[in-house]
Amino acid sequence: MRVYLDHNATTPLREEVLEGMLPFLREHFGNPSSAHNFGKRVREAVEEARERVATAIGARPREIIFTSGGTEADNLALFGVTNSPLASKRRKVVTSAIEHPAVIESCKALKKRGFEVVFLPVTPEGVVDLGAAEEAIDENTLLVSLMLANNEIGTLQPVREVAEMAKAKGALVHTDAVQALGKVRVKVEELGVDLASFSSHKLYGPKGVGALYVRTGLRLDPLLHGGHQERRLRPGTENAPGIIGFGLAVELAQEDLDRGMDRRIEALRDRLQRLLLERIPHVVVNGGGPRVPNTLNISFAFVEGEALTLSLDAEGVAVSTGSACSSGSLEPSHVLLALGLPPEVAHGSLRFSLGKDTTQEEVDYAAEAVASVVERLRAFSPLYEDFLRSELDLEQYLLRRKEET
Amino acid sequence: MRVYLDHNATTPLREEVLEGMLPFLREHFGNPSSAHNFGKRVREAVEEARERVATAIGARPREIIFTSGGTEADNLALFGVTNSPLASKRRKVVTSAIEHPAVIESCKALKKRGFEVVFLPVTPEGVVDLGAAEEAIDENTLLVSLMLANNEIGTLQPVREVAEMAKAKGALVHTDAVQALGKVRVKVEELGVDLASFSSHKLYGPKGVGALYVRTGLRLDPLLHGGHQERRLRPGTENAPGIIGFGLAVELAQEDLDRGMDRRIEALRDRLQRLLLERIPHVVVNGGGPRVPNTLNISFAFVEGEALTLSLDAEGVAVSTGSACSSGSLEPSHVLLALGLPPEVAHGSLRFSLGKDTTQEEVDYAAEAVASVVERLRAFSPLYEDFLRSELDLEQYLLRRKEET
Amino acid sequence: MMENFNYSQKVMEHFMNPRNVGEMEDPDGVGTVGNPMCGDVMRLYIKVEGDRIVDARFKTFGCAAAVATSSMVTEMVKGKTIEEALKISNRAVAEALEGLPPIKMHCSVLAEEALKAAIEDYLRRSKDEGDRRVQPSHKHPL
Amino acid sequence: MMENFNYSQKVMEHFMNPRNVGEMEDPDGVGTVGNPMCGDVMRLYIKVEGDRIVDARFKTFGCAAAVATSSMVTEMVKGKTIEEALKISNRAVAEALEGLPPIKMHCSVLAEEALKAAIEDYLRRSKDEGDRRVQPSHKHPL
Ligand SMILES: Cc1ncc(COP(=O)(O)O)c(C=O)c1O
Ligand SMILES: Cc1ncc(COP(=O)(O)O)c(C=O)c1O
Repeated sequence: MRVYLDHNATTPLREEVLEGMLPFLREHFGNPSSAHNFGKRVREAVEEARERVATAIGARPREIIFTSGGTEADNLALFGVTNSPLASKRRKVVTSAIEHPAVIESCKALKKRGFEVVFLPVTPEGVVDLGAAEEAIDENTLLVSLMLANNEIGTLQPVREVAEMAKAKGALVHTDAVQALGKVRVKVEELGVDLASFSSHKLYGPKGVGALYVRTGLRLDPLLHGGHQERRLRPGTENAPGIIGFGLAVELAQEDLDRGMDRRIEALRDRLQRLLLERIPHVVVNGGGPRVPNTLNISFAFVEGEALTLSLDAEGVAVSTGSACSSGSLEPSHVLLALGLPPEVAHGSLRFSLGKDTTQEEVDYAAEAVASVVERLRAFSPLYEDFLRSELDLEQYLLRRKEET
Repeated sequence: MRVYLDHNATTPLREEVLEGMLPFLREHFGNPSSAHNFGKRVREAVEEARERVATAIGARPREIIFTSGGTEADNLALFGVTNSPLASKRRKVVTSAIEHPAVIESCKALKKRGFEVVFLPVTPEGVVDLGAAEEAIDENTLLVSLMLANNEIGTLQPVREVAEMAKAKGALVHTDAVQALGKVRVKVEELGVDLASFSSHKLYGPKGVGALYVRTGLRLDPLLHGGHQERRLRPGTENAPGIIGFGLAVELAQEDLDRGMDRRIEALRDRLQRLLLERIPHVVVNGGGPRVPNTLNISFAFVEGEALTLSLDAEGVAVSTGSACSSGSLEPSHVLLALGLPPEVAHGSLRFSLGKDTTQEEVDYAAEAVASVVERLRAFSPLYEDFLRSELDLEQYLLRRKEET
Repeated sequence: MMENFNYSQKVMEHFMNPRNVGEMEDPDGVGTVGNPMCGDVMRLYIKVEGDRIVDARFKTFGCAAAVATSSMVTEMVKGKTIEEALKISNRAVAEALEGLPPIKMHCSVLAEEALKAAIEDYLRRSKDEGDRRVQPSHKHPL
Repeated sequence: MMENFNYSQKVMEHFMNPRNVGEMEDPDGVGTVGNPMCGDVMRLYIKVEGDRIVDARFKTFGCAAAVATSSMVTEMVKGKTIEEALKISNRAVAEALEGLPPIKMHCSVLAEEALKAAIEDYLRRSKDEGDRRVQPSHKHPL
């Protein structure tokens, strides 16, 4: 059995979306910027896709700038604001400690360029600390960037509340909504944000395409320089088939949401959580705050994450430790550390992310596989041996570790 | 009849390439950075694509960084060098007046950031002036960026010679080879460049993917910040199907070249040129220097380019005025102006760019259509009326106009 | 790019089949406006009887919008009095064409200017009461 | 990312079916190395007869490479004299596993260190000539 529970890393392309793309991978191949018919036909479809994305998030088509993905959208937002004349007066950027590397690394680069950057802490439940936000956001704050849903633990962030604080101080607000779109309702007006990032391949669309919502009236600096495409905010020949697929994927994801797909997935996710907790002792469920319905992050104390994922892979179960982007890195996930987990527990964490086609059978199979793999690895974990010998329970252990540091 | 003669704007995707991509648009959908089997299968194919691109240009796989297209590759090269510590000592960038907007606009941005930028003039034949290059490239020069083949007029630039000058002064060399790859032999070692940009959709590959060759040992700053992908030089989930398609397209284009496809296309291009010159008086062939085999740029004096393309479009013939990227702009092409054409003549220029599937029948049809459209438009052109009345020939007219300015 | 545009059917129709194209013999007024450097030059000829423009023709070097606005303005002006013709605004021309893309609105401005220039030429000549042969006024470099 | 790697078949085989896994009763030497913060801790037990290591076992918290290098080093050490065992280098362990990805080479270093620590423990104990019950040495925070 092959069970894919890594939908936060990427999703399969919907067959309907591929069907919609194929004409633009075959006969309608023109450059959408070309003035002739080969181009115009494609231009129309690209603009239709723009409308689809805009409609899904409650924006106007002109407010959608297509990019090559979520990472580029995040970078365009952060550098677009900080390179623009807006940045002459305000020199502070406020973000959270649990952002995706696309935001974290951009913020580190901004720090090098002389910006003050505040990484807001999160509660043990994985939700940004509103008190800290209130304190950090001031009249010198140019931009607040807070993700809508965390990719590793799935927690939803209080973007609306933070946006209100930001507005009160005259700061701009960006949200990385890459992991939210298609999973929960995302309406930019309701959130009160000026900028929002999206990525197609996270919602059954093609890879290599994303979008940045840029509120009407906001003037960004482009990150790439070149032709006239995307109102000069994103030059380069448009990835028309990708954009067209993205538009279809967003629309279909929205329809699924409207039909209650999220509740079906949530029920399966909750079942997986229950099964794992029933079968495996000494675990921590990460992200106690409100979560997107498809994500479950659990630390299996005293075993190591890569060993877990590889063992599960051998059983046909695909999950990830932390985010796919940082796999191969030796450090434990910055998100889990931000929750206050000790590194040796953070190291043993798995992210299960379910998808629209996930079945109960798959969930049951996965739970069984995880239980046996954890058991096998713990059997030769020296840390587990010591833990058992200590006769502490995990809660006490975590408490003691917290006191030590 | 529908005749597509705009292959420099974009090319149709090869059916074989699409076939090679489809498995990665369907079953092999994983994130290549994922450690599990769903990811590994894709990683292998991405690395195979990297090898294919590297082989075609005589580079090592590690020297290939995949990007979202030619524009991003150009930007990564220019900003990657000028943002890096290399730029602390040398503050000059030398480029040509006929580069693609991706390079020109990046250079303008560099100027704003305090770099000295020299735009080298070109000869009336459309080849960069070597004397001017020799003069401009000095010990303060950080980077020389010279395109290999011009997108509008097709002229090949003396990249090797300029690279030698640059090396002698310790400067780095970038070439925008977007319009060269697949049309002529491109070997980075022979050219002596440190950086080279490529774009997939110009050689029958998918849109939304390109590559930057980065010579081993050269340390660039990334343009985008985020995850570990592409040696951190280009973070973001890889557009795996796009990259895989690009690899196949490059390999197939190389095979076509080896089989003499270029000579077939060149013969058709020369036929088109001959037919047009035979039928239409008062025209200028732009780009007298050595050209890529598929490109023909002609000014039809005293008619306007958009009117030409739209009229031809109505006849089913797709061509462009200048580059597709700048269509919709009101200024005449900067490339044609750099050749010394007066604006009113530059305005009436068409770029014909042939492709591997172009037939003689198409060429003949197109020549016929162009002749009749030019005739129609000239019939009500006040400039043409005045020109006829002046009893000058076009050469005399151009000479007089040159004296005026 | 989003600046890319689709012309209205009306614009395309007037571009592909422009009305009143070509020179006019013995016009009563001629106006040439525009700049070849910018890619458009319009030359408008009018024939006036009494106070009324009875015929108009044009020659245009320029884009589809330039040709269409020229065509449309010659249509609109025919039969109008000089006073009425002077009231034809660029917006009216654009509207008659079912709209123009924003970056092409200047073509309608040119059309209005060409008409005004032709009328001025007519008025000047009437004032001069001269009957010398008309020489078109060139603004472009020849 | 290009740092992504594929383990050799040998590594995967030793990871999925590690040899000499588990505790040892009455070991003659025990070494624990590594740091749980970094994601790997190895504990290696040896039994020595005369000058010769007659048995070795391990427990490891860590990635696949950490488990595989532990498994391999226990295999390599069995039957060797103390002197021979001290010559086992991390490279030798990695080579026996048909190579390790660069970012995983530190696991082979850990395996070498764990072996040395176990041998040192054995040597210390032999010198002490004591026969007190072995308590594994903890470097990790418990
Ligand atoms: C929250 C978040 N932001 C940004 C990204 C980056 O998106 P992409 O991989 O499309 O560049 C991801 C996914 O990797 C993500 O989960
Ligand atoms: C010479 C040249 N450089 C760069 C580019 C930009 O490539 P892309 O459209 O893939 O961004 C193009 C094509 O538009 C080109 O012709």
